[in-house]
Amino acid sequence: MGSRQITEKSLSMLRSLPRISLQNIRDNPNSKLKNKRGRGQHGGDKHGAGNKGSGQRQNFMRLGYETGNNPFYLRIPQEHYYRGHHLRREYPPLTLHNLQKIIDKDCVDTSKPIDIASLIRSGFYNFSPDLKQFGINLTDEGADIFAAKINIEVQWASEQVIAAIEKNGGVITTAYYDPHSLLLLKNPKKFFESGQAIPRRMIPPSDLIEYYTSAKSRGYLADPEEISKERVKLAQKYGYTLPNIEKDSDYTMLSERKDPRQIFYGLEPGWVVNLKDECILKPKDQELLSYYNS
Amino acid sequence: MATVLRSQCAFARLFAGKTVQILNNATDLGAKLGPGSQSVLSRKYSNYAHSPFVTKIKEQYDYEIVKKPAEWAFVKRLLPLETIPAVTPKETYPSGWIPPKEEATSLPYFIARTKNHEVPIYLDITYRGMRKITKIRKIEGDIWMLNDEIKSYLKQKNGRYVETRVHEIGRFIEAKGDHVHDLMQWAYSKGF
Amino acid sequence: MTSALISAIKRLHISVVPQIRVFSSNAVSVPSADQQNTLTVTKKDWAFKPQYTKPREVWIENIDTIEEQKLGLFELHPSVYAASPRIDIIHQNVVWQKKIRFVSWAHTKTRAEVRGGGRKPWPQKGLGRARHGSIRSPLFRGGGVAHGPRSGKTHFFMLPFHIRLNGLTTTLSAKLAQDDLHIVKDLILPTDNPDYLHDLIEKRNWGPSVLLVDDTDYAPRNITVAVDSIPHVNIMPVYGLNVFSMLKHDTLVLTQAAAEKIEEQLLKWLNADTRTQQQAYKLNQV
Amino acid sequence: MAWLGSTVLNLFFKPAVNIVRTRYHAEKTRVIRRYGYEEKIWSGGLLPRGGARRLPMPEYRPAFAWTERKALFGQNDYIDILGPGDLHPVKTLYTVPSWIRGVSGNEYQILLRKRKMWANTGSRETRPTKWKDMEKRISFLYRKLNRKTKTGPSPD
Repeated sequence: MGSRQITEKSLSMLRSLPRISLQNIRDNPNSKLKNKRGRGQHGGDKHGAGNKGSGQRQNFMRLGYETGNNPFYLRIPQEHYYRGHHLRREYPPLTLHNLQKIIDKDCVDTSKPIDIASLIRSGFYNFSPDLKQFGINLTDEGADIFAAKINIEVQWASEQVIAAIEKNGGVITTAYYDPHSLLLLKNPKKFFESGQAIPRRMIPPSDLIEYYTSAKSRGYLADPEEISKERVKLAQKYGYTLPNIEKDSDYTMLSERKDPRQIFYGLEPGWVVNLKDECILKPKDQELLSYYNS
Repeated sequence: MATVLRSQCAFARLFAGKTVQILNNATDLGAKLGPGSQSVLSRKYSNYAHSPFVTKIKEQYDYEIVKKPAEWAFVKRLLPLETIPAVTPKETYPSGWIPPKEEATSLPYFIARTKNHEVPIYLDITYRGMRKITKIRKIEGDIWMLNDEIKSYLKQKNGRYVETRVHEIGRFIEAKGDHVHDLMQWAYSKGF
Repeated sequence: MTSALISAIKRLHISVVPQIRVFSSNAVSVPSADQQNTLTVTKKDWAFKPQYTKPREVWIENIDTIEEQKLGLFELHPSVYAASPRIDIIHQNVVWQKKIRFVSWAHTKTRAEVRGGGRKPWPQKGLGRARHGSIRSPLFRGGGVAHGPRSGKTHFFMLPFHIRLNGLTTTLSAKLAQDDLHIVKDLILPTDNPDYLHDLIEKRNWGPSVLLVDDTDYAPRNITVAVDSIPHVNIMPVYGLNVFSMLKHDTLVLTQAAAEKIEEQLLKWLNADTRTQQQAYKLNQV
Repeated sequence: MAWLGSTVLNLFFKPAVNIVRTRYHAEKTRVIRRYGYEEKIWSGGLLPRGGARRLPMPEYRPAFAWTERKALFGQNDYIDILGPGDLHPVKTLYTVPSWIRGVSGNEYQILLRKRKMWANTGSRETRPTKWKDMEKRISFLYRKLNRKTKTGPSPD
């Protein structure tokens, strides 16, 4: 054989072999598992089921049954690990290391504000609102290597994460989305194709109001003055010099925020997006306008 | 508010059959309720069954159609990517991910990146962690030469002979043991 | 069989000639005056460039004369047209294509469905005969069938997305490697006489059966009329192309536009996020 | 009464006549069993059907491999890859009835689907016996699968 190149070798072998047709193709030998038990003198001895008992007769007892003993699962008193489970919110994590990797691979555009829609679009983050998952928890793994200047909006962030992003001249906001809004953010195309008007974002539930109005967690409902104070405080606490974003060339990008009632950047509630004709239907009726602005 | 809309939706569903799922938070832009029916914003009914059907649909809500709007850039940003974007060269890669280098293509063998721009080296753990196999996939060119290189590299790295297995048709090499980190370093050093 | 295969392999003189590019410029088409007629050499600038394997170069042929004329050179992407030929994947694809539409309508009636048989044929005791409760029991002649075939038996399954994608690239590569894939400029024939097409296929040694693929839904009139009367020459749009038809027909003839369209589509899927396509098939999915 | 007794005696009394039936070996001929019956099993030698009686051989009529259905078999099976992307190949299986198109399952599952999709077609009214048989079969299979077999792939 002249060549050791795998593909080239097999393709040039094909050149002198008969034409591949429906008659001379076959699967790899032994690629199909034969689902038959052995027959005959020894091949069919016990068919791999062992000797006697429930293994051979396949009459296993129901799970947990201990032939009349008080079963283990009933012997121990209940411990309510899952009390209130149906009310708990889950925030699937995204590490700062992974975020940096997404940015390094150009799967997300850092010249635009990053929100959950753009992270899902990158293909490296996924979540399901129907499983009570309420968005991104940005975690501090890789905080020391993180070096991107971004304007990011997540649903949950710790103090270290906020520090890591602000140290690089970036901006972070924590924002609440109700499950329905998250569903739209997860698959905007599907929603636009349904031809419905973009709804309003709901306000956070009572137990989350505190988190999203506090400047410490950079909540989207917090006072901007308080936030800028907290930024300085955090820089002092972690010992880094806070870059002045007002003088940054990307100031417009960094200062871009969504309205508390807004779901998508740049698109207002009440609008209908027509993907086919590339046009937007905007309501003018006073009743609707007052409804969507409330 | 929600109840009125719900009855409206029920009405629509009655006549339109199985339509697209009408989300409870969205209003229908098209139809406005007539003066006979209640306003969108007030009136709550105690019961779904007691809420009246929408009867007189007289007019449409006033809306404008904006063709080629300036906001279309925001819509485009939301539409899914057709293909995974190609990487553009940067000065630094803080995450530790390294892009493939051009000089790797001049070697007699080649390991292609996956479509997510990762080096296709994987760890296969079976038998409850008793058997660890490192797998290098997507090999092109001379797989046997690559196998020899890997063997000598792993021998030098581990100080002992490392068994490997070449699958020529499947175009992958398996090495016995967990050598993912070593092989990643080797692949990056070669420029794959 | 095995010895024949071994001897066939021994007879091979496999060597890889490094493909020297005559034109290294990035221009789309470069006319060359080397031969009498002008040749267009198309160098392509793909979005996903071939990394290691060199692009395949094929002749663009004409079909408006019976004599073959080479109109130019054309580059094909190696991930689509020079993929590793996996016979097993081709086989899996063909089996899938056969099974996806197969429904066995073989049907037998059970004892409940055969007409009659409600009465006890004879008393339980006292006759010295075997006891029976129905003359339609499976033991009776004319009775129902136990464990017979029941109609509406499907063999449907969905082959994983990437095996189907690989099936297309593998088959196209195998066809190209065996010289059974030809690229023509267009499908414009001078006449609608089927004899012309017969002669052309005979002259060019394109096997008796030919599959023509164009990128449009409507092919030129002459070729459709000519193809209509030859059963083993068929024409298909790009989206109708499939592994079974490629193997059933000896030769695959693509128009230049069709080859580009196939390449573009397959490259797109090879480099796209296909998680939704890879999900398990659900009944009544859109 | 003597005459009466003698006449009765004469009437019933038959003297025993000893008929000797002699059969000599030379006179023996072969007994033809089942006279007039034509033997259907060949006993004429090793080669079966070597004689005049031949079974009818069907005329060799090869199937034409290039009918339109066969020539274009499999068209559009890759339409989700090569097409515009919003069409699934199952949607193009026009030759298969819609209620069984793209369905895989055992007889019970397929019958359930058939009943669901045929319920609104008027089949119940026009073919009541068939409908009843289907319902009977479904209830039989329900009992068989749930009460008489272990969980797992059903035998048929």
